[in-house]
Amino acid sequence: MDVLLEYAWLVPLLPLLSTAAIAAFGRSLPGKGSEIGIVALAASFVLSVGIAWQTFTAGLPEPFERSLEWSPLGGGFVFELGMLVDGLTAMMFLLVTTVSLMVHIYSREYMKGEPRFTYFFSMLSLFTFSMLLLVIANNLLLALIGWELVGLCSFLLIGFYWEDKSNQDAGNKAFLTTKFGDVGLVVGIIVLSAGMMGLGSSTPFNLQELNAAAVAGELSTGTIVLGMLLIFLGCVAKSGQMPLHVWLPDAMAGPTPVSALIHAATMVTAGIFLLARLFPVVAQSAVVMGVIAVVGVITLFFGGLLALVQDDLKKILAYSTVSQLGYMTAAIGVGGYTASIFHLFTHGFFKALLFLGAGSLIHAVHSNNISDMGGMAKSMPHTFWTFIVGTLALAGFPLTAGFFSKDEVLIAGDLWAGQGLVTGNLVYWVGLAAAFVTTFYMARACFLIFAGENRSHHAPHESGRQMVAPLMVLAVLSVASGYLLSPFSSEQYNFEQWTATPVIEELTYPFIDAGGEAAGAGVLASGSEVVMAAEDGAFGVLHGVPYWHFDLLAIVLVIFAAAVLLAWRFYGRGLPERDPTLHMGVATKVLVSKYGFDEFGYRYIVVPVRDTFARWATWSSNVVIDGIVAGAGRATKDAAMTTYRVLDQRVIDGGVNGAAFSAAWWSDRLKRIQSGDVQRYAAALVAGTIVLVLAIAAVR
Amino acid sequence: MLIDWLAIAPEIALTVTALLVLFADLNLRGDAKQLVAPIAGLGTVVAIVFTAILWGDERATFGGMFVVNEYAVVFKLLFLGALLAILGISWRFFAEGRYYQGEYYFLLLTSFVGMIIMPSARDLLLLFVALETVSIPAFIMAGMRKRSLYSSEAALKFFLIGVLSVALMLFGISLVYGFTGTTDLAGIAAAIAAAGDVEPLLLAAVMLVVVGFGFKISAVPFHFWAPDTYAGSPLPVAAMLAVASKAAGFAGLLAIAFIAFEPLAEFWAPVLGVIAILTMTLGNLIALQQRDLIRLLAYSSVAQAGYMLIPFGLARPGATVVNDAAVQAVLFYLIAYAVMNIGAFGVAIAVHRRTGIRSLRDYAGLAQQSPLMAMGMTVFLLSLGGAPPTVGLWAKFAIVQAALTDVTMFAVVLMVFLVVNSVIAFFYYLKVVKTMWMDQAHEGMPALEPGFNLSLVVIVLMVGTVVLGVLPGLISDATSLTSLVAAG
Amino acid sequence: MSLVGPLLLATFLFCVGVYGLIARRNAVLVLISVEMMLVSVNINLVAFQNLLFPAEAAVSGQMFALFIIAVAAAEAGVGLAIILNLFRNRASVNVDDVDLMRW
Amino acid sequence: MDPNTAGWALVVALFLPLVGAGALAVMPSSMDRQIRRAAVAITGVAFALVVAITASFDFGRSGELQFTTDVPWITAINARFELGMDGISLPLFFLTYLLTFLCAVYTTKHLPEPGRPKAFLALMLMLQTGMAGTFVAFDLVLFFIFWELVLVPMFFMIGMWGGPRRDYASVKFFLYTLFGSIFMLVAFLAIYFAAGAETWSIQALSEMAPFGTATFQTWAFLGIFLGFAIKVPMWPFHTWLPDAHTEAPTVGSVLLAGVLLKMGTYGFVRIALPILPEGAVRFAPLIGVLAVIGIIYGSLCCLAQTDVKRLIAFSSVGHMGFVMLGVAAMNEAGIQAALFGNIAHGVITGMLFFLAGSLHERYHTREIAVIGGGMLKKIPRYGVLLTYVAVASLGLPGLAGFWGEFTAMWAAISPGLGIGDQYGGLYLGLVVFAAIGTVLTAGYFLWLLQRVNLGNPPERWASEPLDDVMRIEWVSWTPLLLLILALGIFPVLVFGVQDAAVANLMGYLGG
Amino acid sequence: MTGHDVVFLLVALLTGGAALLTVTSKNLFHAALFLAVTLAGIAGTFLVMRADFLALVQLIVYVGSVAVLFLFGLMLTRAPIGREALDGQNRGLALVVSGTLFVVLSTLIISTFGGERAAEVAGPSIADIGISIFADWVLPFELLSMLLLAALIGAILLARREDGESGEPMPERRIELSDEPVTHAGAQELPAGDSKPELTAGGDR
Repeated sequence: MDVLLEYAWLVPLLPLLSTAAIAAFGRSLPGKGSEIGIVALAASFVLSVGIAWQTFTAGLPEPFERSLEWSPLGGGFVFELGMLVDGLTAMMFLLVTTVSLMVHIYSREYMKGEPRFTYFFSMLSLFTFSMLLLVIANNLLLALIGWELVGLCSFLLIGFYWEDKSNQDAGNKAFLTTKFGDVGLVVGIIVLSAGMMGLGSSTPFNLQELNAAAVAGELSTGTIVLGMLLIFLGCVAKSGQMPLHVWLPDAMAGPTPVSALIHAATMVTAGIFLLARLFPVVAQSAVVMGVIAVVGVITLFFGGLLALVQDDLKKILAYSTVSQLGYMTAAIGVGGYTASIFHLFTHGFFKALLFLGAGSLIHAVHSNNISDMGGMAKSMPHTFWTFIVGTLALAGFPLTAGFFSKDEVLIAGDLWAGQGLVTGNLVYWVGLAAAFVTTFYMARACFLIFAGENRSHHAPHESGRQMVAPLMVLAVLSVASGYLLSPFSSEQYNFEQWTATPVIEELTYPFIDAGGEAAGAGVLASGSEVVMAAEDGAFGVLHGVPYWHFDLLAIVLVIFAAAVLLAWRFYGRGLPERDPTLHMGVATKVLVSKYGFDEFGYRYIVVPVRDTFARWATWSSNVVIDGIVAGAGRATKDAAMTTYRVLDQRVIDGGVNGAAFSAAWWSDRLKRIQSGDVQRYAAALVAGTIVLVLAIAAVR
Repeated sequence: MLIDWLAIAPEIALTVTALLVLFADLNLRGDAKQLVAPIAGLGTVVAIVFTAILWGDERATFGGMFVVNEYAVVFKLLFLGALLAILGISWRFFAEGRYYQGEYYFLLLTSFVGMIIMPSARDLLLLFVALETVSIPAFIMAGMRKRSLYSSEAALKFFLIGVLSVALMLFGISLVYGFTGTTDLAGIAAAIAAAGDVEPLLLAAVMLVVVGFGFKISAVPFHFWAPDTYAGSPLPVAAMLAVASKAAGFAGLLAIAFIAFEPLAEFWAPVLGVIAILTMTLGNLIALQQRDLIRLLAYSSVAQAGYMLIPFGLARPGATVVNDAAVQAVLFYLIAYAVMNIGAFGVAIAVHRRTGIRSLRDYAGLAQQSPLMAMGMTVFLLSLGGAPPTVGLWAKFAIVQAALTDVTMFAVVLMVFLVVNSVIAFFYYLKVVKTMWMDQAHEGMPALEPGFNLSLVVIVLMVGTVVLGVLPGLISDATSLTSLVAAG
Repeated sequence: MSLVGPLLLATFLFCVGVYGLIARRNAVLVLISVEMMLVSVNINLVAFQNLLFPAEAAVSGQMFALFIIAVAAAEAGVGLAIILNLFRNRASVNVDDVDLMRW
Repeated sequence: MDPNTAGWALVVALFLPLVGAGALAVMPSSMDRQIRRAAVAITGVAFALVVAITASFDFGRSGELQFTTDVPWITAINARFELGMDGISLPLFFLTYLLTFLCAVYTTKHLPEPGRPKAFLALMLMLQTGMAGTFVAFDLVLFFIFWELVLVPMFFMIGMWGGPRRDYASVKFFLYTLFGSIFMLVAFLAIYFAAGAETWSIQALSEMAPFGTATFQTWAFLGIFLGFAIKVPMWPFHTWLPDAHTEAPTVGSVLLAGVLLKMGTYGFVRIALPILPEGAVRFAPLIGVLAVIGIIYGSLCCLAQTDVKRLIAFSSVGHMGFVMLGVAAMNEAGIQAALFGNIAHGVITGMLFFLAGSLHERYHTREIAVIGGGMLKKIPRYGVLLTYVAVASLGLPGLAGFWGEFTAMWAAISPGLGIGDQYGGLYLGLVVFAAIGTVLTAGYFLWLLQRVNLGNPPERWASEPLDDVMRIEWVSWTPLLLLILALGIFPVLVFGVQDAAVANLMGYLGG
Repeated sequence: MTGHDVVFLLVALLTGGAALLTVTSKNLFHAALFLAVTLAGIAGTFLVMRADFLALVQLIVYVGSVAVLFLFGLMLTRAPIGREALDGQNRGLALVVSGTLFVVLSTLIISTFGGERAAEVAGPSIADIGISIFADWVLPFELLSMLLLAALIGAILLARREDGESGEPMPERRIELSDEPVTHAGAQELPAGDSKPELTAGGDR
């Protein structure tokens, strides 16, 4: 039954082999090694589908775990090389292999002619492997290894065009920022494992044991709070949460397929994945949950605001990623385990789609800036409609994947709000507000890109098949993936049932009692029912199928419409001037004269939002946070110089040399005792004798 | 009175050799005079044989004034071995330099007669005469480069300081006699122990006696003659002064300190310990600035004396274990010191005789001229510093071992000074090594022709330094058996 | 007879010798001072022997004095020879000129 | 070979290089090529023998001494010629022979001014015996001899073949190390007398421990600490290291970083801890603090460097800080980490010094600013290797550097022997700062890579023909490159071998 | 205060005064003559203490030969006459050192032996001394003979005029390598023919 599961380790292994194979033979192959990567990824993908099928249909009572004792670590503790396959793993497999496969295929054309083409594919495969390793790991240490490798690959790929200093800096920034987060992760892992060692476990890094121990209440609160907060620091850095998101926009320096991979599947999702993996531990502490939720909320809102003022398409997408990751984090923070990873799942597809689409556009106009585009809908029809699908999904337009998953997040917040949890309210309301922002900036981007005149200096034309095909596949998935957990999904076969183990189920909505009735009701969820599957499931657990929340649907639609309309007002006719702000000024006057509502909206919504909040956010991002980062860097460097020049070379080494110098100095003085006058020698001798005589008398 | 002739056989053999040398010198002319050196060498070998026969014996003769035990035998072998080495490094030096060869060898042998009596002497009078027998020929030998102002100056300084310290020592001895009514070492100890109350004058007398030996071992502040005299004397004589004469001083100091004045150890030990500290520190510090290799070796030998004085600082009345360990440490160090220091002087002679060089800077690139000599010097200097695998390490080891036999605060202080000084010493030893190996040689330096004898001595000592460095048991097995007072 | 008399005389002569050794410039006079020091010790030895230990069988005090006389004479000879040689080399017997070697 | 009876194999392997040094010394200097080949042959044979020893090592009993030799040596002080090998010795011993062999291979083509391969190789072989002996000597006196034996050849290596400031560096290296080791010697003697068992045997003394008063333990440990800490080197005793490393010839640096520094840690683990457990416990927090200061401090100093080789040298201070953090943890995992970190640092930093040496040969400068970047363009293979090793050095998982660092921090969170009860908070702080140190480490390595590897080569090099990695370099580097990867993927290669031995050791410590 | 003490005091005053004059005299020959007086005075104290044999030896060896030897020495070296010439710059130092030594030693001696008196003064007979020399002290005695022989030969060696063997190396080329003085600045003022620095000697002569 579990045949494929036994071979789950092949999923990460194949890309690893392909890395080595590409590095070794890639150059001599007709496809310069890309075919190896594609084949390996395809195989992995197929295997992932199989594994997902088996996992989802089998309804495993326990996650599937296999491990080898890889090495002793001293003191009887061992490091396991092991795999843990459950719904979460299978879901991530699907996401990562799919996106990666698409990126591989897409890159064949996109990267054509690059001098480091082979190297690029090798690194892509390695990147995929690293993420898959993190996903399959059955223990924190192995996960850490995957995690760090992800960081390395991102460094190598972001700095792919290393001839330019700014690209080098971007790579370094990404690596160092995430590495800084890793301080927390590493120490957090160590803290948790210390707790496990205290419980007498010989495999202190094991995830299953850790989660079980946490649920059983064996781990002390201190350990959990300290450990999880530290680990969350790692997630903050890796998943681009405020304030450690600064590396993410810079990471656009890498080739666009890499951005797709980073933003959709292999890097920024790592933090969310790890939080989900450790959800039973997270859920033990309200403090940890609260911190996670607040950070998520801040990120999802202010991250989104930042996207408003970008001209660089990739940066718009990057900030949107920040914002969307904020949703996922916030969902975890309010116990929305399923909501979070479902959003992760769907977001992966549509964000990959958007990036690849952006890549297609950039490829065509040789510029990242939306102000250089315009009117692309006609010249690039496939890109156009796939991009629109992605945009709709991102904006949460009903019936797209983004709609279902984002609503899950909001509902989760609402459910908790009903329990009187402040963060629940925050997630819900700020989430809604951010949805407006998201829609607005995506609409702005779409209008500027596809509407109006072509402002580029090139004659754009549609990309080749190898680039368009992945777009189409992803476009389909951007819609279809949402139906895994929607009112249309079946009770038994839905995303939640597949990914949430019984333990997690209980932790997700602990306030739902055995009778299936929510003890309290959220603002909007009051009418919704949570279906108990205790009687039909074999394991006596809770399963739910989302119901239509028509009230929420209505709000979402209103928001969507308002945002798009607003955007259309300003950008619907393209961008006649290079400076959008100036153009906005003209548009504002027109709007003010015709619709008082517009003026209101502009003056009290757009202006404050765009000019004040966004500017503040930009400022805070660029000046305060970047300033802190840069300042920290400069301070470190100053500290380094001081340490080396003053402390090391002067004080410590100076002390050593000073001892030598003073010896020489004394020597020079002392040697003059040897005056050469024998009578002085005699006098000294006799004087010495007298001193001795007196001294010994004194001794007595 | 029956005389144990075997007990004094080495002394007799050496005396006879000395007289033979004198006689031969009278009858040889010109180049043939060189032959006195082998005669002296043969006589030394005979003396060595006699001494070796005595190994394991416990003999006392001349009414207990003259004692032969393992301690004495080890010391005598040390002296005779040093004599052989010095004969080896002297031969060409004196033959080529048109010195009074016969007289030189006679004086040398006479001096060594005094030395080998030293460790056996158990009477102040005998010790005094033996010490003078060591010194007076040495005064003359130091001045043997008659036309050299340096040599005359060396002799004068050596002589005046020597006589002054002997006078101080004699004054002390007279007072000791006044306290105890005897000059027998054991008798003195018994009398002091019986007296109970310790008069300050007696302690003063002890210090005065120490001065005489302090001069011989060139302890601070009695060391002033040493650098000047070493620098001015013929180099083999400097080697002899630095090693053999110093060892003789230690032999005497050991005898009076650990036999005669052993009951007073609690008083003199701290004083000698402080002298040890002063000696090694001052010697090392001044050596840092020396540019003349011989003076550098001279100050180094001052410092080495300081190390050897450390065990004296550890002595305690009645503590046999500690005192034995101290004596053994000194003995071990002396042997090691003899091996490495004579070797260093041997190389210096080889270089100096051929090139007239003694400035440190001119040793540059010696390694290219004569790898053997450079290697030898390196080994000897590293050994003097105490780097493994040389015997010098074990010498320091022995001292530390003695100090830790029964740890006192003072012993710890001494150890700290030993450590710090060992490191300082490496500054100047390494300077020489570096100059020889790493600096560029001067243009037009003639090749060294050390000659067979000298090369042999250097090789033997070099091998000895390393072999003993690997197997220090060859010495320590012997020294650990020795107990100064076994038959005293 | 009081013991302290001879002892003090010996000490006085000894210290006078020390003074001469350090203060005198002429090497021969320095040598004379040294001799005085050596000889003064004999007074001590004789005083101890004859006043404190007259019955000592080995007569070590007087014997020591005898040996000191002999050795001192020998040293005087050697010292004079050294000084003569020095004089021959530099036509001066001033001790304070003898400082070629220092430091 | 039967590990129980084949003590001769160890003795032969140990002294073969010394004999070889003698053999080289008598070869005429004019036979330049033959001399270099002979050195390769000698080290090769020795390495083969060590491989054979490793192969026949009984890994099931890695906690016990194998290949033992125990004969009287200096009877007067009861010192014995006691050799042996257990799981702790084996990896270090193996590494010594491997590195020396590779160095000999490397020297067949590369030898800095003033040439003279005979002297150089003879010294290197002497050095080999000294280093290797340290790891298999089980008698304190013998250990000390081997320990000190290393100084002299290294002094000459730096002093004769070193960089412009070689005089200063060589003397500093020598005196610094000597200073510590004499204190160590005094402490050894104190141990000998305090134990009162008339034995210098490390095993016997470990079994007897603890002995002596608390004061004795403190002072004796202090003495030993000075000796080992200088060698490691721990902050603030490290200042000899940058100078020595920077000025030493490539091979000298490789051996310094690869093996010499390891002697310090090994000494701590083999001698200081088991024989003086109470002193060790008392000193552990201090060691931990100094170690972490070293980590941060070394990294900061690296950030300030302009010279590639000096940067690598300072990185050793930080890396050895992690090693000592492991020691300070005083538990099995910590010691495992320390020993693993040892090996890993030896391989990685040894390799880095090889690279720095070759860099200097190509560019004739080690100034980062002068090299000016673009190495990946100019000599791509070389640039890739530099990236690979630098990444390994910054502790990336999957490569050798990770295991030592992570395990050390992991072990330090719960220090053993009751230290945790008193200093738990301190150790948590240490772990946090050590983790911050990893970021700094990453920082300076990335910065190095950025300035050396990336970008376009400056004009002055653009037209200069620079060789990419040469054949002899591939030959001498490949084993290390593979080892870096192998140790990263199969940490069991070292952890597994050491496990029983470390457990044994902790038994002596009472943990 | 017995008769012995009175006599001793007189002799001691004479001896001490002569000694003082010896070291302060401005005239070389006077100094030598005062030394003779001092030595004779010491012989006198020996007589007072009943050490007849020793007094005799003292007179013969010292007054008879050593003092004469010194006179010869003074004449041979033709030393200049006058205080400035005779005393060096170290007089103050000498006074301090010797004065301190005297104060320290005499204080200690008085405190220790201050009350010690001998009822009668009696020394061993000459016969006892003679027997003792050849019974108890024969080894130092024989050694002393060796010493005297060495001193004799050495003194001759140093004092004799040169006639061939001189400890002087053959004059050959001289290597001046270092620009720094070997020991001290006076080195270059050496008379020609000095053997320092040593010259390169041929392998054979």
